[in-house]
Amino acid sequence: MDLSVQLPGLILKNPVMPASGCFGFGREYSEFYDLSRLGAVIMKAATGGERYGNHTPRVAETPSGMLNAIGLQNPGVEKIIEKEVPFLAEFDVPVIANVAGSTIEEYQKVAEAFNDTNDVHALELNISCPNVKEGGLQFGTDPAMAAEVTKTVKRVSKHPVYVKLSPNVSDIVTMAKAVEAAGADGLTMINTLTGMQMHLPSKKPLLANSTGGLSGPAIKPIAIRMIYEVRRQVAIPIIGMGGISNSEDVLEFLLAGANAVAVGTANFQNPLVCPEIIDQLPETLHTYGFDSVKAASGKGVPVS
Amino acid sequence: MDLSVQLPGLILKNPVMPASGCFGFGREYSEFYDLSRLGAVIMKAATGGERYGNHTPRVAETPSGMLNAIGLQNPGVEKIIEKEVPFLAEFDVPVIANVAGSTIEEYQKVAEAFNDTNDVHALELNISCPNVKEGGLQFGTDPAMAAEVTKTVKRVSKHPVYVKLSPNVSDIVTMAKAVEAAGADGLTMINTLTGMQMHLPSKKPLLANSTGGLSGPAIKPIAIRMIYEVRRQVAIPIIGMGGISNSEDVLEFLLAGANAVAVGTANFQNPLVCPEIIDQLPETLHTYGFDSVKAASGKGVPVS
Amino acid sequence: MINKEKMCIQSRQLIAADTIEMVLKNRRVSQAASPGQFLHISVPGHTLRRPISIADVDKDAGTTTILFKINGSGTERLAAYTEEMHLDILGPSGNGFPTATASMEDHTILLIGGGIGIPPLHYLGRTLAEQGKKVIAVLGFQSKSHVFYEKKFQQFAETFIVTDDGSYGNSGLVTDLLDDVTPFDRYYTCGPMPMLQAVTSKLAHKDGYLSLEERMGCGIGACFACVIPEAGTSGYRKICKDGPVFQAEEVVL
Amino acid sequence: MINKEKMCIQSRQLIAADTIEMVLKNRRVSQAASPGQFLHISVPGHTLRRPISIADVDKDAGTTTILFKINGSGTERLAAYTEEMHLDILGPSGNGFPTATASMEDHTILLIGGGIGIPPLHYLGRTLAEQGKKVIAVLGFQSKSHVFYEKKFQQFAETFIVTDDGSYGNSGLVTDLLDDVTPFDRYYTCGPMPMLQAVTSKLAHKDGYLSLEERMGCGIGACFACVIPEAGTSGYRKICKDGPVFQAEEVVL
Ligand SMILES: Cc1cc2nc3c(=O)[nH]c(=O)nc-3n(C[C@H](O)[C@H](O)[C@H](O)COP(=O)(O)OP(=O)(O)OC[C@H]3O[C@@H](n4cnc5c(N)ncnc54)[C@H](O)[C@@H]3O)c2cc1C
Ligand SMILES: Cc1cc2nc3c(=O)[nH]c(=O)nc-3n(C[C@H](O)[C@H](O)[C@H](O)COP(=O)(O)OP(=O)(O)OC[C@H]3O[C@@H](n4cnc5c(N)ncnc54)[C@H](O)[C@@H]3O)c2cc1C
Ligand SMILES: Cc1cc2nc3c(=O)[nH]c(=O)nc-3n(C[C@H](O)[C@H](O)[C@H](O)COP(=O)(O)O)c2cc1C
Ligand SMILES: Cc1cc2nc3c(=O)[nH]c(=O)nc-3n(C[C@H](O)[C@H](O)[C@H](O)COP(=O)(O)O)c2cc1C
Ligand code: FES
Ligand code: FES
Repeated sequence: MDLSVQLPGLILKNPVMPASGCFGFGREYSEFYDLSRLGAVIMKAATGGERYGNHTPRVAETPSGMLNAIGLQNPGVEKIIEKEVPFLAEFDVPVIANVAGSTIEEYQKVAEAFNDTNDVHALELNISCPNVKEGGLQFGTDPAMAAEVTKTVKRVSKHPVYVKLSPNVSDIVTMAKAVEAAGADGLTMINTLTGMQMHLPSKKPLLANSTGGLSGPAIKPIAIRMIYEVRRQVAIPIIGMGGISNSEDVLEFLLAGANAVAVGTANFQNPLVCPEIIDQLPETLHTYGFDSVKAASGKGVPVS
Repeated sequence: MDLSVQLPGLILKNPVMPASGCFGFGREYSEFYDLSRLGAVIMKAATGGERYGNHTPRVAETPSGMLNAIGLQNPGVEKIIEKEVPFLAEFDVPVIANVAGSTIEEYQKVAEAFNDTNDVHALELNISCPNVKEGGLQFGTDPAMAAEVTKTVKRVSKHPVYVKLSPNVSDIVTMAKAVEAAGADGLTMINTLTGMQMHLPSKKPLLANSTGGLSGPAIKPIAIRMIYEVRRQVAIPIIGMGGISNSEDVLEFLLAGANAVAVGTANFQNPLVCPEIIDQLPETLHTYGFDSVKAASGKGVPVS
Repeated sequence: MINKEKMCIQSRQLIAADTIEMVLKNRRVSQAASPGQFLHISVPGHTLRRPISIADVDKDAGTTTILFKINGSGTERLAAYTEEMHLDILGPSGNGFPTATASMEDHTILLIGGGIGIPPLHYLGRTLAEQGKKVIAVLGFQSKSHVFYEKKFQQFAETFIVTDDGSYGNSGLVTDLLDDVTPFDRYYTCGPMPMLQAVTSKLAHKDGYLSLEERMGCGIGACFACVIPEAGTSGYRKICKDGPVFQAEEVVL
Repeated sequence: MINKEKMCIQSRQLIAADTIEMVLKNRRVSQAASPGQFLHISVPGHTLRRPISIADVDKDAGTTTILFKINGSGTERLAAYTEEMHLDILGPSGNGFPTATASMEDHTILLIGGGIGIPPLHYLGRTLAEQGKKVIAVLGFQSKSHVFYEKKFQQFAETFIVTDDGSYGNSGLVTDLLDDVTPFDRYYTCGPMPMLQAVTSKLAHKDGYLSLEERMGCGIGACFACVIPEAGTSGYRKICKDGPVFQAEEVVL
């Protein structure tokens, strides 16, 4: 069974990678299994400087999902390149850096900083984080701004650029087309949906940040729909995510048009979920009549 | 414990009503309990003429939710007024008619038709149905179109008009403000999120219509967030819905800014869910320190 | 009249590959049930109930028997229920097979069942036999390990078993056998859609009834999830409420 | 080293109002566990695991004891588990209380626990007493029906019980008693945040350790859900990995 996938900048031995922010920089999960088994690793967001993020509570549980409002806590791009990338470079696994910022200048600065390392193989442009007050989500909901930040980063970066789309939009296809036209090498989708939970005893929003990003199986039907819609109109590769927790879910994303997938929330339930999915995938593909990941990708999307 | 709520056109003995499309025209549920126990009844969508709707399968199960693509099947507004409204008029319960259409003219025609009956007490303008090819969702995602259809219906209708908002938008507050400015008497929110499920054996979307509307507990955090955001900036009353299945959920919606609530998908799991929630509500309100529904409404929203 | 009821599992057993039989106790349900009706069963952790046909009823004992195949996550969860646990059901639901009203000239009845469409035909056949009809049953299964209820059918019907792979009984499809059976007055059928289409087109000239399946929302007629086009009109029928049993010419398959 | 493990429930009992004690068998976990660490427990139908402290360990028997209060839907589901069933856990997790490394001058130890913060202090106190320390325990509960483990604490500690409503032991808050206890060299505390704040400010001059709670995502240090500001820096500590136990001056409450 051929699980391999080739994407701009990324030679993946299998299509399964942890999603940004759900895997830190890999250290903790490396105590559970050899990270070389993964298709790739997407690191936690990097911003220009160190960020503390939001107050706690930062997470809440919801039916078949969770809310998070971490607020892009990270040590800043310099420290990530100095301390975290070398750790991941010890494994035989491509590394994708998640690039965040509040301004176009900050996105540019972070992207430029990653030019200093060859141990990062692609950038994931996070224009869709709902948990920061400025920037982030606006870039993710306005096609012109999304295109502009994509262009800027493409101009300065030596790495292929994947743009991470926000599902909090009326029209996902317009967003996808805008960043494709701006030169994106690929898309990752979807980020979280903005949600909230009220805490009855305190009569206030449970999260200190009030709103948070909804992830997990609850959002899977929205992710599948958006990927399917985008796949029909956009040619660049898609790394799909949103609620994946087993190999059937992976196949569902592949059929809807994803070329590879990322697993986020499910890591919290089961730290071994990524290697377990990778182990199950050949049998699942075989059951439904496929002999490779590539053969399944896009098979559910009518040629238009 | 005072459960009553007064809204434009509606004197509710309690804040709980079944959501449109999940309760037909009440006949089936009337075999389970006396509909007079409900705060109100929202009928299935009415269109100008009879509609058959989409092909089957029309529903799919998702984690903590479901997808539906009924496609507004209904006998047409004339037959509804002739055959269904009189049945509901036998109960001591306010009736809200859900008005749908593909064109502004159709919305106008349906709204005018409801002027012929005094047994309907308010209209719910369904500008947000994701399951019909034309109309519906466009009205729900473009503030100018939403305002126009609201104005038209307000001009011709003798009944108060509640506009049902779609969550498939980048900016729910702009939509809410647009219809408030256009004269809406209230809002109902949220309708379903557009989603999809792939059917692995057939390698195609499971629903015949490909996409469907996601409802149930999975979407509750999105509903709560949108109601909270809208409540901070809009004055007209809100009937909240999206994943409610017990009295704690009702209180969560009230705290986030809803004045009353509707229950949809949960009726399928438990046909008695509405009266059960109504029975539990006094104790839940009491536990969290409220002596009426009105006292709880909006209590979780900071005055801005 | 449908009610929401608790039914206590009196016995539970694996009777064929992936196929569970459960005997459920609840006097109200068993008193009201007629052949072809179904139970709409709640499964914890699942939004939608699962419709499962009534396979037999013992009105004296106050029990109702169901048979189901493990087909996905809901039936898998249901299969994990053990004796003494309770199921939350709506039922008995839908309109079943006409039996008492069947015209008295129908002396010989043919039952044609495929796979997990066979259970409702069991209760039906037993009821018709008790009314003095001659009953013939043609039952199709995937393979030998999936065969169930052969002996039970033999108690009231001349029974023919067909398997897709020929590992038991005749090899092939149920329709292959239809030419060989005794002449009959009326047929009743339940099974996968391709089988129903083959059967109804082959027996187009005959008086027949079919039981249909569709994905359901409410299961009581309120949500319009389970409609099927009505033959000869622009209208529709609801499988959960008007059906699941329809006259063969009544609906468009 | 945290592992994903199955633990078999050897006994399960209600030991106070809404409070369940479970003894869980798994030799690897019990061998590795130290006081103040926790288990991160998977609950079916729930996205996030539940962190529950280790209340006792029997290294010979290979068992670990936990005590939890039914607080919401997850602990309610957990409470429905019965003997012989297995829990899926990550653990032992986090950094516990310093014991072996405690300086030898600390002769007298004060434990201050509130409600469901008391369980980790039990295993800690027993361990310190075995090391020859004198242990004093001040334990606060809501009311008489919530009191648990009084006798167990008495086996190794001079034990004072306080209830909010005075229905058992002294009436009031644990901090009301702190002036009355024998002089001590070091304190360890766990309980609700307001109690921790009161205790640490009252005992600001003393050497102390606290165990903190926060809503967790991963429970292993990867997601940044459970941070607390570090005192005197712009940095932070992770409760799940660096904690849940911190020196009182190390973090900002
Ligand atoms: C009137 C009627 C009577 C039935 N009688 C029986 C019976 O006696 N024994 C038996 O084994 N099966 C019977 N079925 C089919 C049975 O309902 C499905 O196999 C079952 O719902 C599948 O659930 P799952 O959780 O295993 O599958 P999943 O795929 O997890 O189910 C997901 C959703 O799809 C629905 N669904 C999936 N397959 C079907 C189907 N074939 N028909 C209707 N809904 C479906 C489920 O109800 C659920 O809502 C009957 C169906 C109907 C409509
Ligand atoms: C390190 C640590 C040790 C703990 N030890 C114990 C113990 O020994 N005994 C005990 O009874 N309780 C203990 N708790 C608290 C326990 O984790 C919560 O009571 C429990 O998670 C609540 O879950 P629920 O399903 O009942 O509540 P829900 O409200 O349904 O939980 C929803 C979400 O909130 C989280 N949550 C809710 N309350 C808390 C809380 N106080 N702390 C952390 N997360 C919370 C849950 O983990 C879950 O993710 C400990 C917490 C931590 C962080
Ligand atoms: C705790 C948490 C933190 C996250 N942090 C980031 C982040 O830093 N950058 C980013 O692009 N996405 C972040 N995400 C979004 C995920 O990468 C992913 O897009 C989303 O969770 C959907 O996938 P899932 O349902 O599998 O979790 C975060 C998600 C979670 C749950
Ligand atoms: C089967 C089904 C049919 C629906 N039909 C309609 C409809 O005709 N008109 C409408 O405005 N909303 C319709 N809705 C949306 C519901 O009224 C409600 O807004 C939504 O389902 C969210 O609430 P819930 O999560 O409680 O179901 C339908 C929902 C379902 C599940
Ligand atoms: S399932 Fe709702 S009408 Fe049949
Ligand atoms: S819970 Fe994830 S870092 Fe602590």
